[in-house]
Amino acid sequence: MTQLVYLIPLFPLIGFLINGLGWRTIPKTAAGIIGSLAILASFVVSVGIFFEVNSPSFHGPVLVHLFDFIQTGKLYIPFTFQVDALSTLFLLIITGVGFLIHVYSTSYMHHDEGMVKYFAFLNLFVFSMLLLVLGANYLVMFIGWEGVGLCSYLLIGFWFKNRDYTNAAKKAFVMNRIGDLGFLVGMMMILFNYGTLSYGEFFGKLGTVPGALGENTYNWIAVCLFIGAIGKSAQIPLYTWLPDAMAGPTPVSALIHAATMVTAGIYMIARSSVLYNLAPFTLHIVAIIGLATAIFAATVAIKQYDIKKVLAYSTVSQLGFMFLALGVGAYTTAVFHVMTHAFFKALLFLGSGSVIHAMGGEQDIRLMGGLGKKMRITQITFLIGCLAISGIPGFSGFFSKDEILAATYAHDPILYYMALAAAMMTAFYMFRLYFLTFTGKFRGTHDQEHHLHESPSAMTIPLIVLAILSVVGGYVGLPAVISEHHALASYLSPVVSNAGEHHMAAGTEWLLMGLSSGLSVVMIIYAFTANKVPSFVPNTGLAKLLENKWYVDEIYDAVIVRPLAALSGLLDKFVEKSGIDGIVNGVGKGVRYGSDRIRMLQTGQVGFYIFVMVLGIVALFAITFFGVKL
Amino acid sequence: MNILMLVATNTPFNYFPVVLQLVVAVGFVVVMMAATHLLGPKRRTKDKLINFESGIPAIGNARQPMGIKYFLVAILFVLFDVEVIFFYPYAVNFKSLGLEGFYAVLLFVAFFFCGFYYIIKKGALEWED
Amino acid sequence: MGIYDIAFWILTVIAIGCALGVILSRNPINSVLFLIATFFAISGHYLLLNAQFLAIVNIIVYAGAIMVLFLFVIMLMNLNADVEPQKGRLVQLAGVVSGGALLLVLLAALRTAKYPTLESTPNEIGLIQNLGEVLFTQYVLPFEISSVLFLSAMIGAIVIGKKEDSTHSA
Amino acid sequence: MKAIIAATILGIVMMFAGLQMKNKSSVVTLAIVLAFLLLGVNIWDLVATPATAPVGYFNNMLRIDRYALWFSTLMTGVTVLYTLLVGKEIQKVGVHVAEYFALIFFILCGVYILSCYNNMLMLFLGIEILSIPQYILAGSDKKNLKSSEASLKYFLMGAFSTGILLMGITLLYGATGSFNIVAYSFLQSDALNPLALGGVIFVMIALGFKVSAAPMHMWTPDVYDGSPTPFTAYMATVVKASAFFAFIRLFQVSFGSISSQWTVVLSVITAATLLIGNLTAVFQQSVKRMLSYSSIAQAGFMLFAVLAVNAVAWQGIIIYAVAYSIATIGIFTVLMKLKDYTYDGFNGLAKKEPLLAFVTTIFLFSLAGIPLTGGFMAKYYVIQAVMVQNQFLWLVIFGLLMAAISVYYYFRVIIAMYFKEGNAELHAPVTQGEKVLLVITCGLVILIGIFPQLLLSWI
Amino acid sequence: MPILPLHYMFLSLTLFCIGIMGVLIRRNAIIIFMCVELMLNAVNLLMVAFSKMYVDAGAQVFVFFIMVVAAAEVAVGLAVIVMMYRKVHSVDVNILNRLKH
Repeated sequence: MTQLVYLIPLFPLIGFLINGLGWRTIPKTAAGIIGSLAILASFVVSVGIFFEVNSPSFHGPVLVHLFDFIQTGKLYIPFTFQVDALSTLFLLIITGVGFLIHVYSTSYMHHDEGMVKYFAFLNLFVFSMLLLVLGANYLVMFIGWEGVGLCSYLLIGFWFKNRDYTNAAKKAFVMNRIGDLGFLVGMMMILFNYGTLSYGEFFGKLGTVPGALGENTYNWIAVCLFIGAIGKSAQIPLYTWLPDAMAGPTPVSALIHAATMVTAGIYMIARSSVLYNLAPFTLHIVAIIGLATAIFAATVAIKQYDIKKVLAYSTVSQLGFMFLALGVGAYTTAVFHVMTHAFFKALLFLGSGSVIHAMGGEQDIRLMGGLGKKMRITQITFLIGCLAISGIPGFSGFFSKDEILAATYAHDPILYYMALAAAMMTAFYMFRLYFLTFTGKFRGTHDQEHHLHESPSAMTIPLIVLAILSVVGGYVGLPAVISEHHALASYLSPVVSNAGEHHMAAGTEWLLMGLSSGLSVVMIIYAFTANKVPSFVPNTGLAKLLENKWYVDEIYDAVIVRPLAALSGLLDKFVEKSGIDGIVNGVGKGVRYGSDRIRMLQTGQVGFYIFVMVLGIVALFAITFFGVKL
Repeated sequence: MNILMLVATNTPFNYFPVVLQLVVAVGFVVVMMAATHLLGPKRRTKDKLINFESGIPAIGNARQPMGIKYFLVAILFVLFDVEVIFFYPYAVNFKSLGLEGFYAVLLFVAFFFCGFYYIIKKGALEWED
Repeated sequence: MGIYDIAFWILTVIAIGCALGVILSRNPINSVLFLIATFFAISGHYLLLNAQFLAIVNIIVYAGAIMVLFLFVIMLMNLNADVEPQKGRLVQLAGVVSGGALLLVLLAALRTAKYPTLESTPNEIGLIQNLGEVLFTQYVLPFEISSVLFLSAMIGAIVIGKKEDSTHSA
Repeated sequence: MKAIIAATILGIVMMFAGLQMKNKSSVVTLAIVLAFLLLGVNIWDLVATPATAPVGYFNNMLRIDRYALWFSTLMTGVTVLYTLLVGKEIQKVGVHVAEYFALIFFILCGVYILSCYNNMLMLFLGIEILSIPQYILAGSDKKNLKSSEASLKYFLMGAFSTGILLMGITLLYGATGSFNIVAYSFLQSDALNPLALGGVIFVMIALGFKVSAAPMHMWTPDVYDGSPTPFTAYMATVVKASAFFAFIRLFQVSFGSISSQWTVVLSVITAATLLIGNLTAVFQQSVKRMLSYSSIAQAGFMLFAVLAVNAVAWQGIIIYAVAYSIATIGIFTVLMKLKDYTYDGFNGLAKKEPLLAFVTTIFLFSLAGIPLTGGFMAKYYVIQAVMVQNQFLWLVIFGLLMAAISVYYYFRVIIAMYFKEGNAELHAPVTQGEKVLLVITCGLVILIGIFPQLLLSWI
Repeated sequence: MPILPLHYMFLSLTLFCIGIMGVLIRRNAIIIFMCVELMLNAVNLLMVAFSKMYVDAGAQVFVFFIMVVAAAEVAVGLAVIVMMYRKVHSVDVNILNRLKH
């Protein structure tokens, strides 16, 4: 079965070719079916491979050699796929969630005239993503890496006509290029020091062959690769493209900007865990950047009013959690969170898509409210998603997030408390979103209210499936106090395992779990009271009642919410708009300025051209004969 | 043929007669011009120095640009003139180079005749427009 | 100082002086005449160096054909000192300074160059017979190839130099 | 070897064809047939020459090895593609259509000489045979003042660089007493005669001029911009590539043993070329002019191969030459279809001619070095060649940075085609045949990107 | 003081640089081209000096080819200059500035 792995990316590629070549002739419905079937076929093969990989008879990674890619002198880079526990897990996530999103899209995009093109791009994206995770060396990974970036760029700009996409797409592109540069340089350094790019050989040589820079080699390579991960996975400082990328269609946000592509950075680091274990300094940086991103993005999310923006910042924040897990050496935990996050965040995005669909394109949550009455399924599934992401016991997010928190606590309690604060904010802003959208009174126009309806079954069924997954998905990794057997960890153990197993006292672990889930519940209740009434709508009776009843709200408001909101605004305004965007724009401006100056050298005067050439000759002679040897 | 005879000698001083002849030739011209200049009477008046064109005041420069067709012929002349470089050495070594050299020159000349034929057909050497 | 040396220095002074004349005289016709004089001086050097045939060819081809073509074009265009465009002082200064800097750098760099000694005894290599021998044995390929160059130049003369008329061309 | 003769004869055939054939399109057809014929001769050469040690011809004036044969054949192949794609556009330049093709065949003759020269005289003649037809082609659009200007500028600077090249050759001769390029390989790095080093630098500058390396690049934008577009396409591809091949041939075969003396200077040139090419391209408004700056930038990458004195560099330069030439000819083909050469001229092309827009996108991907296109592989190989050398890591990183900038200006075209509203105006509707050809070209670009071994395993 | 190759080299380099200076300070395209010819002649002179030094006729044959190429270049170059002159009635290179930036 594993030898058939090439089929997995082949199906989406065929889908892309069919839809891409025949985009003017293929009817919309057929395009949707072709696109979805291609992913379904890949999913079926993935499941088959998963069972084989999961069976006890499976030993070590299987390398499937497709063809010779590069062959120069000593260097040999084949185009090879690697099937092991890690890649198979990602295969399942990508094809499984991807299939559901494709099905969802058949309905969501049906009114769009570019639907065939849309499916072509989406299939191309899945193809690239599969290349990324299947590659047996960094070069193939890089090819997939560039491919997904490209598709994301194309899909962000998909609705270019009616959206101010240009800046968003451009920003996404510039930031990803910065990251790619890091990845490339990292690759070059690996090649330079170890003469290979394939995982097996590289990891084998790591401990034994010293690099050109001695011990620092590991750190340099690890940092460069991490820069790549920062760009792709939207971490500080290269995260601002992700919220802007919400300009694309919502299923795209679900697939690319929540479930799959943005987790490529985590995949890369988990894949290179051997390297990172040798580079503790870099791991420290990873942890700090992850934590900073988690807190920062959560803060910003609190004040957002665009339903997709909230989810986008929450994605950034959750990615931060994953990097935190990587940083403390809990690689399997990070992968675990990738998986659960793929379920519930895809669910949330698709739910929000369903809402936007019903609202006729409106995304401002201040103009929603009370949608639950009209859209029961969306409401319930969305609620499940919120519960999962908030870490309420019993839902998948609880297990993975708790594992991250526990690992962090074992690593450094200070980091733990900060992470806990971020987790609390998560619960708050998610339920703020939920309450503002689905409960209370409808605050939109009359026309919109009339238009409200539950989405068709092609959209609700994926929601239901994802909701189920969001609940049960966590049970593959039960906390140590409940079960000795961590299914996911033992499954992944041949490829990656957590750096140091911290065995905490059962009491401590119970305490941590209780603390986080208890605080989450508190935050949810608080969100309920605080957000019953959006700021510009007169208070309704119930809210007033609640307000009077729990006088403590004012105190909360003054002590926590106001400063937090102010901070959020401040961060949004200064750090993001003028700081990071400023730097990115500044680099752009610098290049343009330099371009303009150098351009002026081209005076059109042939005499001047020769003059420059003569000066060049003088300079080159001077360097050669009288210059210091560089 | 006398140039070739001269070339067939081998020290710079065999060229002394040439230099002498050059000096005499140039010197004659210089002496004659200087003599007319120095000996001839000079009466420079304004009227005498201006051009006389049937009493009409001269406008602009007397020389007019020549037609482009002469120029084309001049260019082609240079191209064919340069063959001298190759043909003198061949002529001198005609015997010793034998057939092989002959074929080499034949090929070269064939290329040149192709060019020549082309030029004539294109009408580049026609004086009349 | 032997007669060789005297001849060398005289010819050198003439060559450099006339070369300066080429670039400094305002009237293009004078420039051409100075350049021809330079070529004569260089031919004189060729004679000193036992390159008799080259000395003759240099005069026939360069002074006789190429420079006459230049002269012809200049007269064709009726260029003289009055219409000669002049660069600004600053630009000229920059040109002279950078050219001078190049000369200095080159001289300084190549000052220590190593050579075999110059054979002072006259040799036969510059004789036409000798050159013909070498040209038609060792250098026969470049000889043939150069005809391609001439063909290109002929096409160039036709394509660029000829007035456009559609009767003759496809 | 046979190819040199064949190219000359076919050039003459084209000259005479111009006298006989009155119909422009039949001249083009004849040229295409002859180009195929020439490709056949090249392949014959390739097959007939045993893959043993290189052989010297004509008193070692030429030295034929596998690289040379393959390079000649591939460049002829690119020329065939060029005549197929661009042939129709050449008709529109002027009345002397047959002569233009004759000059292109003569240029090919120069290309063959440069791919296998073994003597500085052949290098010199090859460079001139390459250049003189270009001066003519640049000025062939006689109605257009820009074309004449380009021609004159190119000519004046080209003649100047010829002087530099000859000075270099003379100094090298002074140091060694030979014009044979193999003789220079006995130069020793310690106690190197300054004459030889001076000669190396002069030759480097002159060849740098031909490949438009900074600071000798300044003719490139003006000449490429002013020349008739079909000829710009040829100058920027085959001509430039073969100048590079000549460059790498000389500097590997002859000066490899003294590489420590010149690599530093060349690395400075490379960095300057990358910087100027990429940075200046950003601000351009005309796609044609942008492409000429981009060709400077690409030259910067090709210089990597010259910098690395090893076998990988040969493969790198060949694959770079092919990938870059094909993609560039493709883009120029599309460009010539458009009325407006500015970025705005591309607005909305995807709506109007989706296929045209798609192939352009692939070509631009290749130039930008996006994976799975030929351009990526090409960049990979030349960078790899430098990496193997264990030197100039800073230059590699700088190059990658510049490659990141290059994506900006290439993608501006893609944005214009796909994301901007507009009505890209075409001269004439694109025919089915042209579409098929463009798709094949595009397929070649991708094929090289995925299976470079198909090409390289032969070389 | 005997005449050394060094003398010839200095003479040749001086002529070469005078040619370069001429290219830089003149605006007349024809004069610029003549200065290039001066550069070529400087090279020829040096080549002949080295030929004598090594007692090798090859260098003199090389000079033949330099002359041949110069002739071909002159033919094409003057044709281009004349074409330009017919359009703008000037040979001033400074007015060639339609192509820039």
